[in-house]
Amino acid sequence: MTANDLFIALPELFILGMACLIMLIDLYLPDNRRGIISFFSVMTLLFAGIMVMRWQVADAASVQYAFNGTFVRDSMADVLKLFCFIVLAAVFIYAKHYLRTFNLFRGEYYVLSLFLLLGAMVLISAASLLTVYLGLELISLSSYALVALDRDSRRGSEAAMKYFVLGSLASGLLLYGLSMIYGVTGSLSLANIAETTAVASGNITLIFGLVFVVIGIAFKLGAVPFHMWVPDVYHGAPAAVTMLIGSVPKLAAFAMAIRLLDNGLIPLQGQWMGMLTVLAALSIIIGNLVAIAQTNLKRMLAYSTISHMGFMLLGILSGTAQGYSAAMFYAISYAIMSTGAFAVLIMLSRAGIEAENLDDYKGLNQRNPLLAAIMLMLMFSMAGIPVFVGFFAKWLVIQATLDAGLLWLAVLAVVFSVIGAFYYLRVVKLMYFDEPESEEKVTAPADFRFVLTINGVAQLLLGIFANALIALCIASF
Amino acid sequence: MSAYFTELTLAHFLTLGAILFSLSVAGIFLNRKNVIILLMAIELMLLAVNMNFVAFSRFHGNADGQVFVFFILTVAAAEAAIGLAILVVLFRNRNTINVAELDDLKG
Amino acid sequence: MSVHLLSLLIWLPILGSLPVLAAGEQRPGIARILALLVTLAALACSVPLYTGFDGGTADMQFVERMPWIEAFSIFYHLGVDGFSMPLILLTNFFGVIVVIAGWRSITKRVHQYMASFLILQGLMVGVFAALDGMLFYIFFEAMLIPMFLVIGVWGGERRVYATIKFFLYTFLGSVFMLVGLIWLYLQSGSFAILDWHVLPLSLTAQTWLFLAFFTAFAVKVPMWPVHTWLPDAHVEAPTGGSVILAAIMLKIGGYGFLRFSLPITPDGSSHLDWLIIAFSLIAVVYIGFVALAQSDMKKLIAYSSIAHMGFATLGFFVIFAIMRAAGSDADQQIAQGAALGISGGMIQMISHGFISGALFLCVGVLYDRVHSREISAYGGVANKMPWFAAFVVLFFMANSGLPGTSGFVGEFMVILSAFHANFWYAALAGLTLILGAAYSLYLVKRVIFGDVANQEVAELQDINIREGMILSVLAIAVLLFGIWPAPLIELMQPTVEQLLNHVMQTKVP
Amino acid sequence: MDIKTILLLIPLLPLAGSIIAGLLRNQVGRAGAHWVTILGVAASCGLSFYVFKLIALDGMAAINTSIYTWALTDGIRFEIGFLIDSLTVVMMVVVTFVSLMVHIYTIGYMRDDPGYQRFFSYIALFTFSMLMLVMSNNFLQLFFGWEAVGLVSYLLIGFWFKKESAIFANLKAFLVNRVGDFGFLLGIAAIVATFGTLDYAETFARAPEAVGQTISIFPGTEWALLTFICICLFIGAMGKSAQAPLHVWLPDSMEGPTPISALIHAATMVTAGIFMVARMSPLFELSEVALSFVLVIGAITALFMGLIGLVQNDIKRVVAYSTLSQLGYMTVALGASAYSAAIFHLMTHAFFKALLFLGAGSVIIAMHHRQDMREMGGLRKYMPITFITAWLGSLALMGVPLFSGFYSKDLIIEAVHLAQRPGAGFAYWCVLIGVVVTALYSLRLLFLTFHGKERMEESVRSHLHESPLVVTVPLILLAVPSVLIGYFTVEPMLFGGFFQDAIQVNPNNDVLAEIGHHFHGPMAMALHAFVTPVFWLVVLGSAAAVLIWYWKPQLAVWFSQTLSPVQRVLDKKYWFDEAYQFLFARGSLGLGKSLWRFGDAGLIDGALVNGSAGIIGRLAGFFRHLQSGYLFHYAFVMIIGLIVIIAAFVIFHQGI
Repeated sequence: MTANDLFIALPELFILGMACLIMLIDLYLPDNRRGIISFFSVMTLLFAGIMVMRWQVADAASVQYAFNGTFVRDSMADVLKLFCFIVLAAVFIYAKHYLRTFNLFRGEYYVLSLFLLLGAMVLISAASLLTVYLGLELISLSSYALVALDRDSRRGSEAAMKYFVLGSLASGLLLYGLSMIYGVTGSLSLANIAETTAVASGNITLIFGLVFVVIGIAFKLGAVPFHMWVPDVYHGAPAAVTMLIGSVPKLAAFAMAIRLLDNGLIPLQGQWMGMLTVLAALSIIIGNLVAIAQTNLKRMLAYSTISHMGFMLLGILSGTAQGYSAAMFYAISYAIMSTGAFAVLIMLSRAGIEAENLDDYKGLNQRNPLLAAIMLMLMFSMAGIPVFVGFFAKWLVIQATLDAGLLWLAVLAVVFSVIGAFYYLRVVKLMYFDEPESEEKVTAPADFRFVLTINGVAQLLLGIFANALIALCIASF
Repeated sequence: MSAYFTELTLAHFLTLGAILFSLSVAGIFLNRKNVIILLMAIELMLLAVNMNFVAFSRFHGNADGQVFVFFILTVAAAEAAIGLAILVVLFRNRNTINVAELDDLKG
Repeated sequence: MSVHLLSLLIWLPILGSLPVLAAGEQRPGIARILALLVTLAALACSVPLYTGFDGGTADMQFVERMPWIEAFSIFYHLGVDGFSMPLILLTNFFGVIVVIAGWRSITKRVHQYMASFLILQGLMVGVFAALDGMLFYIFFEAMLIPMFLVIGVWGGERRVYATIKFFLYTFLGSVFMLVGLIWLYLQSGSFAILDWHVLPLSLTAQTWLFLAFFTAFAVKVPMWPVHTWLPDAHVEAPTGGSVILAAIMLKIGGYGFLRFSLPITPDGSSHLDWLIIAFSLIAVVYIGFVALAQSDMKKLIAYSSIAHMGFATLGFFVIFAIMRAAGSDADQQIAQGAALGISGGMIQMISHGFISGALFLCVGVLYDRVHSREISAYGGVANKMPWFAAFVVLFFMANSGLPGTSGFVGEFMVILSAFHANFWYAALAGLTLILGAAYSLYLVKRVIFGDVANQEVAELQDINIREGMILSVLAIAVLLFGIWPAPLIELMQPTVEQLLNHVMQTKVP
Repeated sequence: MDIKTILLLIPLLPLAGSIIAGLLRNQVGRAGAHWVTILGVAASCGLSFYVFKLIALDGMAAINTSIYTWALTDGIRFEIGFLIDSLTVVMMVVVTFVSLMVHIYTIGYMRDDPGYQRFFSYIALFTFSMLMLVMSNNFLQLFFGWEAVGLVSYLLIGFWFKKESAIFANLKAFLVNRVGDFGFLLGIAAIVATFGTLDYAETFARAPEAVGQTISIFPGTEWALLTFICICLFIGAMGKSAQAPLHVWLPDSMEGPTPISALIHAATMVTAGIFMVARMSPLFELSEVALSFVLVIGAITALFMGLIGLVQNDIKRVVAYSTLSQLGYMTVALGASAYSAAIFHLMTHAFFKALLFLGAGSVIIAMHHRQDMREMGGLRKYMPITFITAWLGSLALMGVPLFSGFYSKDLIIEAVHLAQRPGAGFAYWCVLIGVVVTALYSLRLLFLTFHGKERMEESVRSHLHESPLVVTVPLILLAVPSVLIGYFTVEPMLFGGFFQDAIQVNPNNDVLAEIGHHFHGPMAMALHAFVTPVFWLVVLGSAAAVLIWYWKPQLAVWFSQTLSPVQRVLDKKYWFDEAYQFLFARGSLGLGKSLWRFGDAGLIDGALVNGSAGIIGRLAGFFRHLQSGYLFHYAFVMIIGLIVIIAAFVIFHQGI
């Protein structure tokens, strides 16, 4: 372990240090001064971002390994981390308002979130089965705790328990798969695994290992049939936590898929492509169908997440650089969309009651036109209507699918995106076509509204100027 | 009498691992009573995995697997801790740890 | 003549919607005036488009091209030819009409109403001007959003059903086109429509592509049997919405056939032309009868729109039948008949724009006063509103294809062209002479003529200056294009001929 | 002023008048409206006479000139232009003169109608349209005029739009005409497809090429192309000129004000079909079949419509049915290739039928808009001028020697007699019997109206008086030509080769030329009449009429009882209206409703659109319940997933 190793992992170490520091500060902080915690956390992200940026400005293309090749930083890692920071910063600002209104405003949220972020970063930069596992568990454990953040909530604790059990089961399955892969290849380093499997592909143990690994990934993404936890957790967790779980971990999960399947098991592409195809198709179908039947916005968004993850898999399964970049674009744009959507939900929530029933959105346009307009953009973006970023994401993954020669899958995807459009339209309908039930003004702190506005307009700008982000994603592979 | 019954090979360890693993999995979805049993099943599953890793590590003659095992053990501890914490919260809120009664969230 | 004229025409209304929105709900007057100014400015800006247009060439004009998404060679590529230019003018013309039409009748959230229409106008111009497949699709889809809101917010009782039906119907149609566009890109490595025109494709590929485009444009036109969204949308939409829907949006389907289906998949088109011809003729006859049975004025006009758009599609696709039917003196006959068909179809679209727009405005005039679209709620309107009655009779006569009105020109040319192909095409299409007159005048008889039917009608006031102005402008347009369509037709001749020459060669490698 | 300008002015002056009277109705006022239109029509009438002089008397060559290019697509050019030859000028003179008379007459007839200006605007517009029709040199403009006169007729029949019957009649008229136009348009389309032009001259020049060409309507059946074209065109004529079975609109059109019945539904518009066929003689001459078709249709109309006239009691309807029957005569003439005779009868008929209508109108004014002849009688002493002119008109209609009608009708019958083509024999008998019928209903009208005892109620009788000058003057002005024009023009028009540049007749069809061989001047013809059957048929008919309706009115009653079945058939007008009402009006409405219910609402919307939406909804509900909320189910699903995937590999990927 050299100084260079530390230098390469500097952002991670910084986050770790700050997380601990903030935990300490929190101990000695009187309740009325808690605002400083969120400020610190955001600053942390800012500096971490600067640290990451330095490679992007220096030599983006280079690939550096650390800690005996268990940790890697490359362009993809940088970009994903950067977006983790951006999204998490927004989440922090939204969350502050939420935690205040539900008087959950204690340091844990920020500390756990930062640890979750750390896990995500480790997973993103993982170059060995070990780091993959550690990152994954760090994410999972933090999120179990976060889901149970509201100690007095029945739903919260039930969701936490379900998440915990299923999550552990999933990581158990993943580990079992990892052990088999290790058994066949005799190495934990993904690079070596790739070399060995290139010759040893066809080994039945390897295939079994692959199956378990794919299931582990599918669980983290929430792909059907390993999606059962998603609706309940999204629904049960406090909105601020749901928002978090919907954003950063998805980026990490994408990275996990790339690291394991592409960096490690690319010789088995023929095998995992088939599995991912099935998972993607099922996710798109079930996700969109069941979302239609929902009356609770959080559950609806949960199912929409499932279908979105299905779309993202379309990009990955093609196994080409173009497909990966498409999936990456999809993951990033999705993280931004869902964060925005939950932010709107938070802004509408009144003390003690989350605005999770669709009827709470009736006539929003009269109560707060700007907020309604932002939600409109988010919904159409999720539905994949031009010119919002969501459309470009769908376009790219469908292009990848066609490129991989899976016409039927592409057609299925677009058809179900039409069916899916229905439940997004329903939200717009409630906001614009119906009369409001309560006349009370919807308000939030200035910083909240500011970030939310940016978040909404971003849907439009990232669409009109999609070129930059697309280029970034393509450059990452 | 094949070698299988005479001397101890990698296959035996793997089989044992597999059996343990299957037991734990079965434990997770067959048990409809008590959440604590779930926690135990999870621990068992991790142990099954450990068995695999150790066996493979010995088979390959490199230490990576055993290192991995140490990490798994650590994580397992943390996991158990969190699991129990959640369990406590759960019990406080609902006065039951019966799996079959955890169905507020559905549909 | 600015090089960025088209960009101006697209972005002026879209950006112009921001100040209108800024006017806010409390100051509807300002919103109205701002909107009017923007649309007038757009109209003024489209004058150089006409004056600067070179009618002697089929090349794209006012071309703008700059890279947009390099990675997939997508360009912000605009340009107009003889097909798109008139339609852009039509769009900007109706932009003004709609603002004035909604001047008084819209009282709820005026600023959002006006803004939606401004955005819609810009997007529609974009659709006609786009020369890049992806750009076209983006405008084509984005258009749905403002229209969705217009119908849903300012519409009638069943507006939600109607608008969601409208949205999903059209969306479903267009996603297949999206797949087709992406497939074309993967084949050609370019999103430029003009590159696709010269891209050789196997017959199978062309057939599938043709079907992909067909789903998108047939829904938009709309053609039987995917037309059922239109009556609902029209009935529920506010007057302005119906006008834009009928006058411009339907044309986008027809335009798509000219810009995509025919040139990109000529062999596929000639392989499946029977499908479109059959649907078009069904539209003319079947829908003609259905229109006769309507009791709701807007529904009747909506159905008549479907029947009239049937002529456009018939004109576009009858050309292959002509080629097959042409005997000894082939080339002369083909040139004749086919050119008649395509120009006839285009004229039909433009004239239908004016007429149907005018008809919906007329219904709007009545609706503003009596708040009913039911035919049975009226009768003897002529007694109270003589000037209005005159306009209504004129427009319905135009609708039934009376010579001297623009409604005649397109139908006449298409029927002549159809006869080149087959007697029965012409005969069935010709039935519109009877059916069109039947449903148009039957409505006139029940609404306009007769003795004063009830108290509401007795209290009717004749049209005011504002309404009179709009209707007279439209009336003049309808008569002008009826008496002297030559300028319009000559404008698009080179484009028509070039399209024909292009379509006549096979693209199968 | 060069000739082109004059030709332009002829239609445009009435148009200008119409626009001023229509759009500026409030500015110009009532007087202004009738002055501006009358001046316009008068001027165009004068110019028409001038052009007539140039062409007919000074023997100026036919003018074929183009005004502007309507449209131009590659390979075909649509032009608007004028073709002025002997045929055109005759029509122009007739149209403008009758129109002028009607304009003047209207001042009196519509004196206190609220829609005064509107009315003048309409009839001026009609004059414009009709002139465009007759002056056209191409099919496009012909079709324009054709439909435009239809439009004006629609507006005028429905002029009193409060009357339910009126707006029913005008809708009916327009639609029936559209049925004809449907055929007409197909004919035009066929011409364009065949000759690639819409210009008369070119078409006629190239017509002979088309001989022998065929068109296949129904697979396997080949029709001669020209026959097809001609029959299509003639279907158009059947609509406009109200030939059976498309005649049903004309009697109803009497709902319009009387001047309209005179102008449009007697003198001019309804003769457009006759004019058109004559104009197309170069085409028709090439198709024997088409001509036979024309002949038969005409004969049927001539006889059977006349018969209906016998039982009508509405004074205007009697005249209307006589119009139908006379139109039948003209059509017969066309069918016999005696085009000139048809035009000649068209001209004479225009004058005396306009006269009769205006006379009837005058009576109606006096009767305070009562039209039932059973309430009239003995009017002769109250309104002498009307009485005399009506008699003159009727004599001309009956074809009494020396009256204009005599020459035209006698020649038609003669022509049919000589015609060789299939159907001629049948037609000959029809027209002969028609003569008797004509005499019967004409005299019946006169006797019931002007003679016998006065059956009107007191209130009406007390106000009976002759109509004002604006009414009587046109009557007199029309009476003159009704009596004399035949005598003076029969020789030049029919045997002077007057129409030779306009009408082409195949030499071996040229029956008129044959008649011409033993024609020795009008007087000789009149004298010779006494030895022809036609004359004695007139006498027979007249005698019967005098007997039945003048001397022994009770005979009429006796007849109607004994012949009640016949009476009933005629009253019901052979049930044409009922049949059409049932078949087309109600039929198409029902068809539309059912297509809508079952096709649109039921199948497409109900089953496909909403149906699929419903299915999706149900699926959603189903899948939703898989999310049971039980932890062990969730775990179970995951394990199932695992097992399925592994199984899939074990089964499908043996190779690996």
